[in-house]
Amino acid sequence: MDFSFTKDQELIRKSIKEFFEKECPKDKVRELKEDKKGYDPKMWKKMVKLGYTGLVIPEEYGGTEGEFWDILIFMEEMGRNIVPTPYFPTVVFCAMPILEFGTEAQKKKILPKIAEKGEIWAYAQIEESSEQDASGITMSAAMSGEDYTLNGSKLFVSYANVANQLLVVARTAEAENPEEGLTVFIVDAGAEGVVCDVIPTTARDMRCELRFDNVKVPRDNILGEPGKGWAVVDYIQQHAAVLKAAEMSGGAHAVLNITVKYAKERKQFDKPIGSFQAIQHRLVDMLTEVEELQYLVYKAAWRINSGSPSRRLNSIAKAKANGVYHRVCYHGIVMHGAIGWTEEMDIGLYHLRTRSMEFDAGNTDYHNDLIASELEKSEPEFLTLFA
Amino acid sequence: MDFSFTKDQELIRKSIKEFFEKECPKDKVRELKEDKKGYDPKMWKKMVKLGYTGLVIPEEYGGTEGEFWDILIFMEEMGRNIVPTPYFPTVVFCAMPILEFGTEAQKKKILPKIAEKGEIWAYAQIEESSEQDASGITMSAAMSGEDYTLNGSKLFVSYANVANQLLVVARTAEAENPEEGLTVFIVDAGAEGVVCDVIPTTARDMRCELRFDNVKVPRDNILGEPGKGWAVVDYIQQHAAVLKAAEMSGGAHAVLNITVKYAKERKQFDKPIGSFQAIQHRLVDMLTEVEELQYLVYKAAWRINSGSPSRRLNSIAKAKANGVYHRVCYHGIVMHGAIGWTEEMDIGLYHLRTRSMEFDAGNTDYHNDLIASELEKSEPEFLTLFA
Amino acid sequence: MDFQFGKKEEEFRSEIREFVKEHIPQNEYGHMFEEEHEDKSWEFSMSIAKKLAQKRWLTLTWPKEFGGMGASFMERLVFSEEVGYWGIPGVGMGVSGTAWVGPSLMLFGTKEQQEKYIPLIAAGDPDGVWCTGYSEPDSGSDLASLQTSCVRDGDEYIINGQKVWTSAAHRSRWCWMAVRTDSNVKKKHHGLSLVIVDMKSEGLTVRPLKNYVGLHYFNEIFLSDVRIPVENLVGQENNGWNHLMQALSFERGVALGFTASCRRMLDELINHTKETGLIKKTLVRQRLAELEADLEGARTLAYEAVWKMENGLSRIYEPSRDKANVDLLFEKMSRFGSDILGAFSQLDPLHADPRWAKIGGIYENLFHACPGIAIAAGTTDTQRNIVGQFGLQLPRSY
Amino acid sequence: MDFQFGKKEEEFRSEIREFVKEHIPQNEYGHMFEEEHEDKSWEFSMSIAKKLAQKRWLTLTWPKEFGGMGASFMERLVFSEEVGYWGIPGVGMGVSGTAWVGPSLMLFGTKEQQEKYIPLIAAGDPDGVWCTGYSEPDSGSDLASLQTSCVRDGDEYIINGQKVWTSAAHRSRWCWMAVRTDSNVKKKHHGLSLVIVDMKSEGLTVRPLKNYVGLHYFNEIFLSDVRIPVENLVGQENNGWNHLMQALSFERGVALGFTASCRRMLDELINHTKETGLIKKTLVRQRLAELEADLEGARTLAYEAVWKMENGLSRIYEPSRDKANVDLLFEKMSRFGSDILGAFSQLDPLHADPRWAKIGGIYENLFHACPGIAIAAGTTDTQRNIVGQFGLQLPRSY
Repeated sequence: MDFSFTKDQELIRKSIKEFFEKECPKDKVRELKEDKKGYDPKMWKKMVKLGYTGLVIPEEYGGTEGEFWDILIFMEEMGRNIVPTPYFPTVVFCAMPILEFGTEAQKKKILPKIAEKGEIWAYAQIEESSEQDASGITMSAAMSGEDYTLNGSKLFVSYANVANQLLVVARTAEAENPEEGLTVFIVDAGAEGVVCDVIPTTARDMRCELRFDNVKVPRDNILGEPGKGWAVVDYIQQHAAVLKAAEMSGGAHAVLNITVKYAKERKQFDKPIGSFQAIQHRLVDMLTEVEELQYLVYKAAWRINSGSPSRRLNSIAKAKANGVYHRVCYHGIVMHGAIGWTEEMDIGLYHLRTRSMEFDAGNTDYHNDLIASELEKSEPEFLTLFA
Repeated sequence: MDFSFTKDQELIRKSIKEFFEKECPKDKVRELKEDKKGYDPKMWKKMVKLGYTGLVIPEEYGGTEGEFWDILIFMEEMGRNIVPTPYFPTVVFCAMPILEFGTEAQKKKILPKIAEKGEIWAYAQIEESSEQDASGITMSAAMSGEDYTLNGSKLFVSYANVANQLLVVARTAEAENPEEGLTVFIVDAGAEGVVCDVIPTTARDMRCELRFDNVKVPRDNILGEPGKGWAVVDYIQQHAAVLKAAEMSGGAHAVLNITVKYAKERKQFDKPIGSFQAIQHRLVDMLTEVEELQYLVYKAAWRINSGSPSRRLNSIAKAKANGVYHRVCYHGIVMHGAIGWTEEMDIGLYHLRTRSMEFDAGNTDYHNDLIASELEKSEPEFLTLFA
Repeated sequence: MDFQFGKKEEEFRSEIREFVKEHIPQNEYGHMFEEEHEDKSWEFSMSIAKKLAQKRWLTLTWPKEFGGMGASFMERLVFSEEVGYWGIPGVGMGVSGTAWVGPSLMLFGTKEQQEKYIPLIAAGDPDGVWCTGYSEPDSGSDLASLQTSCVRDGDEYIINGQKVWTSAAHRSRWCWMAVRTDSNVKKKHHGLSLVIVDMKSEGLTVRPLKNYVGLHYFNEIFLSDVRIPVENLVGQENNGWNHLMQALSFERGVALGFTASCRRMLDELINHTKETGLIKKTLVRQRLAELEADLEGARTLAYEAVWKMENGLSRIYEPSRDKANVDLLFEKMSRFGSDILGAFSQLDPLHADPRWAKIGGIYENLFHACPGIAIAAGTTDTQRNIVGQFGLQLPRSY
Repeated sequence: MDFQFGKKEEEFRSEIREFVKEHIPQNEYGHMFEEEHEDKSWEFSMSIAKKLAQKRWLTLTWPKEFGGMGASFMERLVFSEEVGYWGIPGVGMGVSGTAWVGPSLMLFGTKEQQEKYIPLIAAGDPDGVWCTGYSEPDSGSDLASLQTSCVRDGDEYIINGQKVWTSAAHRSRWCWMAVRTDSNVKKKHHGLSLVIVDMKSEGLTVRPLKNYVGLHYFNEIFLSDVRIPVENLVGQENNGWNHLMQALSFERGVALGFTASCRRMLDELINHTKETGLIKKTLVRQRLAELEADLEGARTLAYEAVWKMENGLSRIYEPSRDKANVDLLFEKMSRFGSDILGAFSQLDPLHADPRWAKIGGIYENLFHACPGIAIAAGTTDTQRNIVGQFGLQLPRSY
């Protein structure tokens, strides 16, 4: 058992941390809130140069061939610094499933562009119902000759406004089981018939509505097998759940630290407010929650990294992250008093991202149901020992 | 608007309070915990003599023809004093629906026995599934000539061990809608084929398993219409919900008072423990909850008393009571420290009744669902004003 | 026991609803706290204030001789409810003037002050808009520790210092300010005074303090050698703490309309789940029911507090109990409502584009407003302190 | 990062499971806290203790020369987990002896004390059963205020006073007692001592203190001129506070097996919902999932604390963090489990009749045990105080 990172991992963390602290101080975050693109292309270029977009991509496709741990650490630090970039959609939502499900040709063509050139990708799954399971996907892709024709619309597609390419999940066949008949398409964001509008959201992570009006997609642009797209979606959700939870864990840690620091400095009734039990005990509960979340994320990541992912742990990590992140932000702000509610303090910047993060890769109800499904399948030890 | 009781009502409360304080101090409650019958026949006789079992029964049937308020006040005081008696099953579960649904002959025959003689009744609805809705009722009653034959078993029938008569809900016809085809029977507790076993429960309110083996019941013993028994069950549940909530509200109030008193007296670190925010703020939240519950119960009762019962308010009262009663007991005990966990203190006696009270007349999930059904039917004001 | 309003109140309610039908567009509900943010909405608010003043509703609890309608506590409750449910703007003109400046001046202001300031408020005049300068950077919950100095200089006072969290300062003509007129005191509660500061004074600057969503509600006020005439002292010099406590007591009941706002928001949510069929889902049903029960409870307690006031039975703790209760309700509503709205709950409430925003963006608004609500007018914990001391008679815990 | 146990620990785990298969009937799981209640279960517990002693597991963390197996923290974790999951009784023989009396005597006892008492504990002997007398009626969380007097009289001490909440006193041969040897002290922490009291002493009476369900777990001890030889002083006279702190540090980790008990109880619940089909219900699924996530979290934190101890990284707050966390988990489990079991959750845990009781009555047991758990070994709030001070370096809040 080992609850620590290796020295190499600590070094990676240190360099990422320093990069973000230098390149993305909170003033930059505030500045990017008003930016139309929602990210800083110069910073993005630097990230690409440092190999960050290729962290989990093998060397043969232009990446640095890191472990899952490397990207996990990266996401934690990103969450700690709330860095606005198209990293998550590009790398987690798109590059990772392409690496897993792509044909050799697709991988050779696409992955180096992401790893070496920082090509931006976006992932389109959610629709008007905002359901995260397969039943929420109704957009149709009809086959016509060698091509498919996409019609319908997608919502909350992050950074689609600046994406070159899209992964789009659509329904190619009707089936009783909604998880059947789905197909994932690689779609050129500039293709005819694709219209993109930015939806104003509090996280300013460039959520877009994408409308597809008779968009032609060649058959070669299918990722994975036609009709078996749910396997790809599921892979994306499982991995994104853990990495989004890592981002949230980093953010929750930062919020806790900010608040504890404030509770030591701020005095009322001639005492630091942290000496009042109402404040102190809540901070203690926050500490426990934050530490718990951190290790739950690591535990899920450890299973992925060692090649035996646990659906149960992945869902636990995300379900916990959803709850903890909000509670820590809410109570953190309230403990600050009025100043915590202003844009002068950093804490609000974290809270603005709560709902965006919650819905990426699955909200709590959704993951709780997945956990229950795993419990249904499991066999308790007390029955097996004496069996 | 008036948030106070009338002087007459206050006098009624005072006399009930004094009766319980005199006749049922906590030592008596402890003593009755070990009693086989689960109540004190002498005290029961006194209650009958004072007219308590006839509170809501018209004078023509031997009662005192009080308002619903009177029995509500009675239940509050009973809950405050946690008095072990077969009052609730006899009066609330049985006398009240008999008054509502009984034929003139049934009312004339039965109600005076309850009001004047204190005949004990019990109500059998719940079965093995422990579900509170109609789907939980599977026991069958088959018609054979002029009689019905009951087969099956009922669980958690309170005070059936000492009951003379039973109200039993059984299925006389199968229907797609489980609320159809139910019939309520008046069954002699001593009838051939009825077997009663006391289930040991923490509340010691004599929960019984009743088994019915070819028990013959004459057709005249149907309460309400055959096949329309759900109307009776629903009436019972709606009224029992509010009166059980009143009992719980009285109990929760008592627990709060006990705990506040202790928090003022008990010193640690040279201060009353009530001066620590962790304790004080929790007590404050308890106060709010207890006061809220109290008025929610009154509000539901007011609607019943004025002849326009509100299903929404009835369910709100019980759903709230379930949560508040447990939380107040749990936190009350913990605030006491170790002494709160012992049988020396009264607070544990209240907590022992938590789960029994929760399941009488509907648990929280059940009532939440009923509330949602009412919301579905309601029309919001903002739509009607401008319609 | 009787939980119904009387005939008089119901008639008043109908009258208000007629007003609403005529003047308040209902497609824009839910922009809580936004009144002072934009020039446009402020102008609209002030136009409604003028109309309310004509009805004497702007200052309905004031005595008739001061331009009020001498409304009872119950009528005030009805009015607050309708304001909350229909989102009637302009009601407080920044709250301070109508809620406590006016009543305080009646109580301990000079006749000259009464004559100068009160009619402007009651008339809904732009010169009747007030803000309140209590909080300072280092004194929030601990109000008595305030440091802004106010030194007599002939016929004037000279004020130096800083105020913060001043809502509506950017819309106000006057500031109702607590200052320190004596700093050589043993107890910090001594040496305080209340003064009226002209917001147009030389040396006074207002700096916007936007909230983290971008809403301009709060301000800082910087005071550098600001001079006010001595007649702007309200009440006695150095007796400010007592006056302050009196003024604060008028703040009670400000939260009255909150449960009606909750009612409206919950009605909107229920209606949305009916329209979309979401109400058939088990978890949606459970959440709606829990909110319904909590709201019914909060509302009933709020009524009880008013009834006690009306009947002279009020103990001091009820408004604090209700504020803390409503803080928790707002938080739960914002969370449950967001859960029900799903991914749509991430929309920016300040740019609630009807193309995407569900229910006009009110839940997104609430989600980010609710920590602010829990802080404003005494944090939830501060309210609990008050209830502990006065409701449960427990020793001070802070 | 690696969340797996090593080969050595896994082998140890297998060995324990073999022991369980052979000696521990699994149809009686879940009678937490009941070991000391009935003579019959106490006898069975002591028979298992004897067997555990033969394996050196009773005192597994002790050095070999004292009859232990010199187990690592990780091995102790494995053992605690198996104890919790399989409900192995007799493990602590009333907890005190194995957990802190033995280790404390090794640290600051005399050679004679070590030779007299330690082997009896390690052997699982009835004369190796200890109880601990810290709490008094007026000193619970505030331990230093204890008043039981202990006055030197020649070669003896004379003890007068009262102890309370003494678990297992009715089963114990000795009491590990904190007393006041000097009452003329400025600070209440001074003048305390630790002594060994023979439970058979004249003047000592034990009075059962049943819990409100009827379980005999706690006792009161009354001491009236109880004489003990001076050699029963442990450590230095009047240095008791320091010794007490050392002894208390051995209490840490007592809660280790708790998450494994939770695992077992949750496994039983999941299994029950599968057998009955309840697991198909939305609300059951959500509750099970939430418990699963909370338990996985609590367990992982508990592992982290052990790993830190093993690697000398331990800061002082982790065991308190974990105790508070487990208190909350127990409460939630008891509530959610009861909700799932429905009306059956009202059964009396002390008379869990298999005709009606679901899952052997463990949830009914838990429901009424859990306020006791939240109180025992430092209330949840006391743990939060410790985490606040030592985990967050915040000022004392009490």
